Amino acid sequence: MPEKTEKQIVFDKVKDTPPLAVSLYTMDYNKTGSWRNVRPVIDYEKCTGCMTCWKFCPEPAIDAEKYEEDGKEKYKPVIDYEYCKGCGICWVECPVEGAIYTEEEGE
Amino acid sequence: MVEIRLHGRGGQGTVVAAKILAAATAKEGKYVQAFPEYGVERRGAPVKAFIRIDDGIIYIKSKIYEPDHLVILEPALIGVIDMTYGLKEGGWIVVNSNKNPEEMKFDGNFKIATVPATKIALKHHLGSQSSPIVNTAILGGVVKILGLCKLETLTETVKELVPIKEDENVAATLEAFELTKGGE
Amino acid sequence: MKTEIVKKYLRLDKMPTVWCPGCGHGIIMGSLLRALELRGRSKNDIALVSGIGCSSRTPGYVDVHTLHTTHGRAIAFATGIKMMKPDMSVIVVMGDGDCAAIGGNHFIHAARRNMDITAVVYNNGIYGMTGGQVSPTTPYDAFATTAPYGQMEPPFDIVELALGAGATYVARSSVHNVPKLDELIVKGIKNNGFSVIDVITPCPIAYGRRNKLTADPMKNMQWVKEVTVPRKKAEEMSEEELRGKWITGVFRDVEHVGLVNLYIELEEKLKRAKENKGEEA
Amino acid sequence: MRKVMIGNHALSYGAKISRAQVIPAYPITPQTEVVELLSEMCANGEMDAKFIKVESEHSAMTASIGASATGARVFTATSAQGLALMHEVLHWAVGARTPIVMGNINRAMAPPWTIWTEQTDSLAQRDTGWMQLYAQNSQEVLDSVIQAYKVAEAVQIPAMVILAAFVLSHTSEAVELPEQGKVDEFLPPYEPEYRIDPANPHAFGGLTGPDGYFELRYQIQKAIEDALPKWDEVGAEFGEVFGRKYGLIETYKVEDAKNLIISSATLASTARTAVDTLREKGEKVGLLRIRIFRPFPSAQIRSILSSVDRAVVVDRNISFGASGIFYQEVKAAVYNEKNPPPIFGVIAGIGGRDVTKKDIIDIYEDIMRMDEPKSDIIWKGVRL
Repeated sequence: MPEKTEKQIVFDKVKDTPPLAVSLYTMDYNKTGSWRNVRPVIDYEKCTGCMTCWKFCPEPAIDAEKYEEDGKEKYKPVIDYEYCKGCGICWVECPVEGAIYTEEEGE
Repeated sequence: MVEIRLHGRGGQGTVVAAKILAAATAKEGKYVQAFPEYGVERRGAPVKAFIRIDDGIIYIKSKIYEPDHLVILEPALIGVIDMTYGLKEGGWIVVNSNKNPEEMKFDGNFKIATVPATKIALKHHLGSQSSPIVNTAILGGVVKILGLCKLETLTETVKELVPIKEDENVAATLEAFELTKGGE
Repeated sequence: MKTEIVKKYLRLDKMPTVWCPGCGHGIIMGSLLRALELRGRSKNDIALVSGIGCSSRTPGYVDVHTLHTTHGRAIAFATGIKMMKPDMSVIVVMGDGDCAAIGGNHFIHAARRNMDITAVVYNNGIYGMTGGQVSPTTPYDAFATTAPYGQMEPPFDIVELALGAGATYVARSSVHNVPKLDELIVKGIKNNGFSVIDVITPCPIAYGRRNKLTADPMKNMQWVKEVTVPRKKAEEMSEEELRGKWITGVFRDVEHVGLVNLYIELEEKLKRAKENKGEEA
Repeated sequence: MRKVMIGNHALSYGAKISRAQVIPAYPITPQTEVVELLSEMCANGEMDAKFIKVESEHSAMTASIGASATGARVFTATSAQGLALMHEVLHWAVGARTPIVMGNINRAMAPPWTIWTEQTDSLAQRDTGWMQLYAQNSQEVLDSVIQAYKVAEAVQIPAMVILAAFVLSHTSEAVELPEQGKVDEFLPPYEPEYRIDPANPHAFGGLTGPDGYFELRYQIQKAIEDALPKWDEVGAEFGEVFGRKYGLIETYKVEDAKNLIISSATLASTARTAVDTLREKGEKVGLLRIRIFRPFPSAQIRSILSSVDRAVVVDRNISFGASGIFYQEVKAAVYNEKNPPPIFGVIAGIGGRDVTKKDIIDIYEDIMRMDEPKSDIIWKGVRL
């Protein structure tokens, strides 16, 4: 079985087509960020790190980034704008007023 | 090539009888075919089984219409259904019956032999009162009259193939071999 | 009354039946014929549909409109008949494999849709016709040709299955309690939705012989008596005591118009609406 | 070790000796003895395999595909209505390239209800991509299961080993059980290149648009064509190891034959005895038995037909609205030859009606009296 690769493989000839329908590459190249009109932005001053947005994001386009703070491991949400579709669930579900606000695309 | 047709009743072991005879003759190097009447067998309903024995590969794959010999496991069928159709002139009819061969009437020029298979089967507790398993008994008579294989090969095969009561079945075969009348 | 029913409903030229000595199927067929007589409808208004297996040889012997269809699909065929002939009594006879294995999908959907047909399930917990393989109602630990060391899968409870899927009349009896069986089949046919009557019946040759009952019909009938428990009595029995038992009685009997008749009502309503509009215009 | 057994059990022993690992099956007359024996051997440990009691034939094939996709060697068996119920997923098994081997007992289709033999059930699946092997006796049934796995797993295409209901399935014949050690050498374990493997996860069977589908299907046809020489190779190798040689076809007394009887399975077996009798009467006749129907051995058939004056194909099947199916395929194989011989199409034995040696002789003598084939179907044995 050929190794999975990051980039999109185009099956041109029969000889480089696998004998059966099998996924050999990732869909990562398929950046869905271009789908959104409005994008969420996290105000880390207000963000408490409760990671509610991380749990709810259906893509998932919010990564849980680990960092050290006075000796303790902590997480904070980081939005991956290459894939965020701007669906709005994160800013609706965020329990802290203003911790996630929105901006028009293209501003 | 020898072709034989067996007549019995569902549950008497007619099909198994053909299979045992085939296995016994095959043990002595023969090529064989044994098959039931291809139909919906039901306990109690009349049943037929067939067997072909030859020295080479048997290529014919069709029914038997003119058997060389006949084996009747269920005497009650005599006169009820015609069993001698197609039987070759001078063929043997080995019948499960307590009577002597002379008392048996079949229209046609056939040689008759009788084996008290039911009596023997019940004596050795094979099957039940209402449906005795007479196949291993009657095979003793068949081998005595038609030869086909050595008695030891037959009893050896009976021991291997009968699902239960191996010794009783072998005893029935041996006793039937002795009590068969008509081969003189 | 007895012999007239036999002459009236049986295709005597098809006798004798193919069922082995001691098989319960003939008892169920008898019960079905008495039910048809009690309902009193003309033979031309009755359709009897079956799938495949010993149970499904029944229509061959009964002098009404009969269909011997493919394995597990009797209900699908019957649905087609009922849709086009809504005022006919459409009765389906199936084995346990027919109904709950290969035909399971049709069974639960007919129940969900409350299809106005009556399903009589000949439940002997084995595939008899093909020589004794395990079926979806083979009791736990029982023996069959494809369970030579005991069935490890728990069986379906046809009644629970029918209740869960929404059938409006669900009952169980056995060939040991024939008067009750007659009554349940009559009520099942009368019900204007999907009726299920699960009937516990013995299979001496394929099941009995392999499960310490021998092929003796009496021992098998005795077994049917032992494994069936009326609902009232079952309420006082512990779960342990009820293991391996089938509870008999009526489990649901509610009045909902069957799907086909709903269609008809809708058609009439629309026709009336169109006519009224016609008058106004 | 020589053992007298019914054809059905030859299938079961074939699966056992081939070390099948998963057997999903549903009972249907006349196949039940196949799965009963397998279920017994799985339960008593004679086979290191899982027997799955599924709820219908559709599930039997679907479970087979799932099991095979994990890299297991899978066996199942069915007949007529059951095979028809599998149709949707017979296609799937080929597209998924799962080399399942299935025994099919040829039985006529209903209605009316019948349990007797006819080839239409398996032949009706000829476009699904499954390879099809028609056996003439129980020894060939057992041997063919082993060979079928070897070919199927080499080209990753499933194969059916097909035998006639009752005429073979319930007929006891003496069968040589090949020695397990030799079979293990002949048929190494199945190691697929693509399989469901948690260590190397992939998605299988995904949506493939017009840009990729054609190449995938082209490869299936290529794989089945590659199987043509493979069947002969594997059959010859089987001959060297076990003493019984097999191939795509089998010929009998064709070297100097002017006329040819072409048939398959048990009809061809009986026809062989008719050829002997006709030869004694001075007829220059030979027999061509087509053993592998898919992939269809057109080239070999062309070469044999190039030297005969006329041929008669005896079919125990019918493609409604056309003719016998072996007849169609043989005629098509020689159509573009310079001067192909006239080919007569006979249909006999439908629904298990018996076909005797005398019937074959009558068929031969009838077509010899005709100057040319006047219709695509010459009926033999139907009471007109």
